[in-house]
Amino acid sequence: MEHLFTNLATALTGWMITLGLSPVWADVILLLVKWIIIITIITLNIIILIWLERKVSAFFQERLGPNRLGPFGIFQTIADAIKLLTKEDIVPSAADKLIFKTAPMFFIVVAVMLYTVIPMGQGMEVINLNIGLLFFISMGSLSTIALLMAGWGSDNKWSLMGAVRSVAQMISYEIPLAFSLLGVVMISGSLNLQDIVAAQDNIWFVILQPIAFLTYFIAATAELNRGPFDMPEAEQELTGGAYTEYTGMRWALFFLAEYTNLVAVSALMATVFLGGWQGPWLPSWLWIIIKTYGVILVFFWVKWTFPRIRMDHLMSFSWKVLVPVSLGNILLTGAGIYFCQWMGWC
Amino acid sequence: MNGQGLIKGLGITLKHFFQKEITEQYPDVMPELATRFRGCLQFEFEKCIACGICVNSCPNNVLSFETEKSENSKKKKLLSYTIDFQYCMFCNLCVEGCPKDCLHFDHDFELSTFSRDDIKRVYLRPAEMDEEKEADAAPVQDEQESKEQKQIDAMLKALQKNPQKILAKMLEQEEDIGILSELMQSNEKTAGKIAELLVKDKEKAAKVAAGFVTKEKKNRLQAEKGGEE
Amino acid sequence: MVLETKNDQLNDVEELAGNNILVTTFEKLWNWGRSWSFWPLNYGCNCCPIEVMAAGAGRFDQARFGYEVVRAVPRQADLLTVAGPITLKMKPAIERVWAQMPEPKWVIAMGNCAVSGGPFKDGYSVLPGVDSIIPVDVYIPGCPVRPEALFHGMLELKKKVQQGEYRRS
Amino acid sequence: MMQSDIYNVNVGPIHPSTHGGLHAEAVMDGEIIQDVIVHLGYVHRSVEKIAESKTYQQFVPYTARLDYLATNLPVLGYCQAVEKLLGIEVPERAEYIRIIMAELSRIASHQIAISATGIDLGATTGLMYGMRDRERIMNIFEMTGGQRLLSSYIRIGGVGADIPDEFIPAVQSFVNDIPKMMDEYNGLMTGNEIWEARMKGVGILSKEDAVKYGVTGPNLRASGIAYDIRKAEPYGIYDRFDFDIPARSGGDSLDRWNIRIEELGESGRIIQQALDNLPEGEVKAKIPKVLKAEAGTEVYHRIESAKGELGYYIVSDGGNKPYRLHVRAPSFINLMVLPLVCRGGVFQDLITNIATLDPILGESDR
Repeated sequence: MEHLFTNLATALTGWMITLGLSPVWADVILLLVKWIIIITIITLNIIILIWLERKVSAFFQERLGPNRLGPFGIFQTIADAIKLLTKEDIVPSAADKLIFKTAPMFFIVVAVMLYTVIPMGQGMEVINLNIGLLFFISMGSLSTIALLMAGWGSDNKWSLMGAVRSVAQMISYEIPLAFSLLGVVMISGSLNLQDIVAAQDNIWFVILQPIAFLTYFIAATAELNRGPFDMPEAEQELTGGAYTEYTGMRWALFFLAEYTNLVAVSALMATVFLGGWQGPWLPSWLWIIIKTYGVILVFFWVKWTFPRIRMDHLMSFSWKVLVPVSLGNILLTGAGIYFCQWMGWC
Repeated sequence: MNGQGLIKGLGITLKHFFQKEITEQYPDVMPELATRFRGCLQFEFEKCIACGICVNSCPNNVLSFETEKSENSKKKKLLSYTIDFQYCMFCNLCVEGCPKDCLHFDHDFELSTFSRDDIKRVYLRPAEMDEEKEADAAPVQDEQESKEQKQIDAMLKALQKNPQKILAKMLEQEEDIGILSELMQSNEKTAGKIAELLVKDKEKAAKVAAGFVTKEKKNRLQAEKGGEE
Repeated sequence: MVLETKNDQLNDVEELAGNNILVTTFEKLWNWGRSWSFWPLNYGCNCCPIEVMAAGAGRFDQARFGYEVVRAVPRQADLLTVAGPITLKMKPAIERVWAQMPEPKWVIAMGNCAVSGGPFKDGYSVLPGVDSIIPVDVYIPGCPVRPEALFHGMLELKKKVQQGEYRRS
Repeated sequence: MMQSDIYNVNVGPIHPSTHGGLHAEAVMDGEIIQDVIVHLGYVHRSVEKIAESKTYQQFVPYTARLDYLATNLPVLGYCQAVEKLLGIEVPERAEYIRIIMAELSRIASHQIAISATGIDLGATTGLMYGMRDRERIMNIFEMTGGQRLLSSYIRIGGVGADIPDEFIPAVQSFVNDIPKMMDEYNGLMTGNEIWEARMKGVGILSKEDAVKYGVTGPNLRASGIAYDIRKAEPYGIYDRFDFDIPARSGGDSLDRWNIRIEELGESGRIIQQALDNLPEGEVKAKIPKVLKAEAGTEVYHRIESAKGELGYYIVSDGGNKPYRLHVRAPSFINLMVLPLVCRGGVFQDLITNIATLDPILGESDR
């Protein structure tokens, strides 16, 4: 079970070489296959996640949630997807049409790119980048541009307000997010995610870096635009924020991208702080799924408990609390490493 | 402060996560409605005396009826009764005002329609009622029928005045007789039916009477049960 | 993506149906998807919206049918739940919201106020029902409408959509 | 200096947080509110004019549709006004039942205010818990009046029918659970740091401004004036009950919110006392079928509704219909302070302020 997927990949490459393909071409085709698998995983994940969020939120509120379509309402998302596919596609006449139309595509592409570097098991990733963590952070911050495009292109006050809010929010929270990961990088001494996972062989980084874990969790919630930081959408205030003017599938792409981001960020959290794919008994790819879903459930729990924070508090919290705390954490980590080396422990 | 409130909130939602859901499954399980629940306004044509109190008490002109003056009697004859339900406020004023209890709210709330015209309810005069009334109004009708009608009327009066005596012939148990006689006095419609049958076919009358008794017993049992709950 | 937004186009699709099985199958699939996923936009100004809130809450739970994704924006809504009297001042707002909704879209007139002006039919500022400005698919009489009655109306609409009836004036 | 760009944002009339048909036009500079222009009349159903064409009894169901959250309170006010006009004595038992129903309505209204504030501020789960508890009141209304929301149970001269047997146990168990409910709302929302940050110091309404604008009800009490008509000018049999009037001094959103939660407990106390002392007897006075007041008589009767001072002014010309009926709606007057409390705040404060001022547009626009 453990090497199921890696063995499959090796067999596929071997088979292609026997067909007469050069190893370079075989690698390229394998990469394509990996991409297709990633997209399938994302789609499946989202169908399950949206259903799960509806179910979990219902349980928090003593309701039942979708339960009529299929067992436990599992096909509810499929019906929604079919409906969204067949909705009329409205582009407002005043909109900046090119920007309006490309924004959702840009958003989802950026979200899918995040999956390139996440190790989904032992030796299972699309590309084993030596700057994986840096790639992830930089790709994640690109989604800001997509939201700004959506807000600007819609030519709607709600959209623009939502977009401006989200830009301010995401840029502010990008910094503590990156800083909180720096502590881990300092300990493991690598930006490669596989190396970071390997470094957690003995002890998870959540124990060595509890402050970084907490700041990462808060900053990630803000990065994902999830409650209590769901400023860009903020249904009760901005009616739909940056997505106000979008209909049907274009709107669904934003929605999909948000959930894609959610999975990616949770997977990174599991990788960096919770030991990644490492775990006893079960195969490595199952461990990362379990950990990721555990983190996602906590995200749900937080969202369905807390009220929405106010914009100016949100900003001041980032700059006055999270940034100093994460900087302090880096200092503390550095001091700790120096102390260890001085004592000769590592 | 300092995050304690946040953790308390998380604790409350987590507690509810594992509690039993309170949801009622409506289309599969019908809701338990209170006895006084006002669903849909129903009208009983036979009881109406066309006094117009309901129409006057209604705040929003929901009710209206058409009458015709009979030639030989002063009594107004009700032709049709309309409940334009789309204006109803469910205030119960018409039901409280009605002296003959022709109006009542039932427990049906599934009233959705595809067309606005379907909401309006028009009660037309039932055909049987006309036949009876005509026999009443015009005595020049078939002699035998009118004779029978007279007998029925007499029987009805007797039934309402002193039911025990007549019913004793039909039923054996004393308890049943008591129940039926109460029924006769309270419900004109059943009394009329029994009287008619007594004149025409006595055996059938006994059977029908027994049926009424069992039904009434069941009703009472249910009412008792409902009261206990 | 084929979209039948107008009546004449719908007729074309029906004509095609005789020759092409694929189209009808897709039609069925789409109707199935649409009927299980009405995302409502609630307009309300009176008593019925409170019952709409109650319908969404734990005891009745609209989410069981998958209709709980209440949209605040007409652009993403499929179903306009009109629950309240339409006053002369509100009329343009309703018309605009209706125009902003993407096809296919439906309207439920919830409660007597929306059906006919209801209790306020004598008022000088109240329209005689929402169907005087926009086409209504399902009328739910009641004052106010019970949450269960709202569900009944929505399930009636579901039947209608599954049968493929889609009329627009 | 940066040049300021002023733009207007229309919140409403169809917007999830405007409690019906409120249209608040916010004049904004960036995220800061410069001014709010309140547009009213979207729910104007000409109720006062309709009243002139209905008899005194026929108008009773309409009053319930003014403040539909606290159904029995506007009905109670109207019935008491007509009783005052015509000199009708209400039986003792009916008075007690009326008190129970009125206080239950107050709780229901505050629970909606709590739930709606919850969802307006993004705490959806708060909405669900508030609505869940409110369903029990709806059940009680259904068993007495036959309708969940607008039961039109209180009538001129008493109440529609005597209470059913299951009424007292249901009310008793609800009253016993009120402290538990308050704890839950406080735990989920009031104590929450995000909640506090969004409400504390937001939308401050000073004592002087509150009096100047004629604000009443919980909003006035949050500003530091413990004024309640139930104490100041007791109507019905309110002078027989022992209860406190919660008051705060800050006048901000958090105080307005806290006042509503505290009032749940006080209403619970009143209901408990009414249940304990409920006498036997008739529930409706014997009144003529056609009610007529003497020509030229007029009456003003006010009660403490869930939103504030609800007054009915009725003029009679001798017929069976009022010549003129005016409703002094608390929501209308409370809403007038919205621009005052919003100025200088950020956009999200507008939503908080609308939620905590708790206006009912049906009553405000009439």
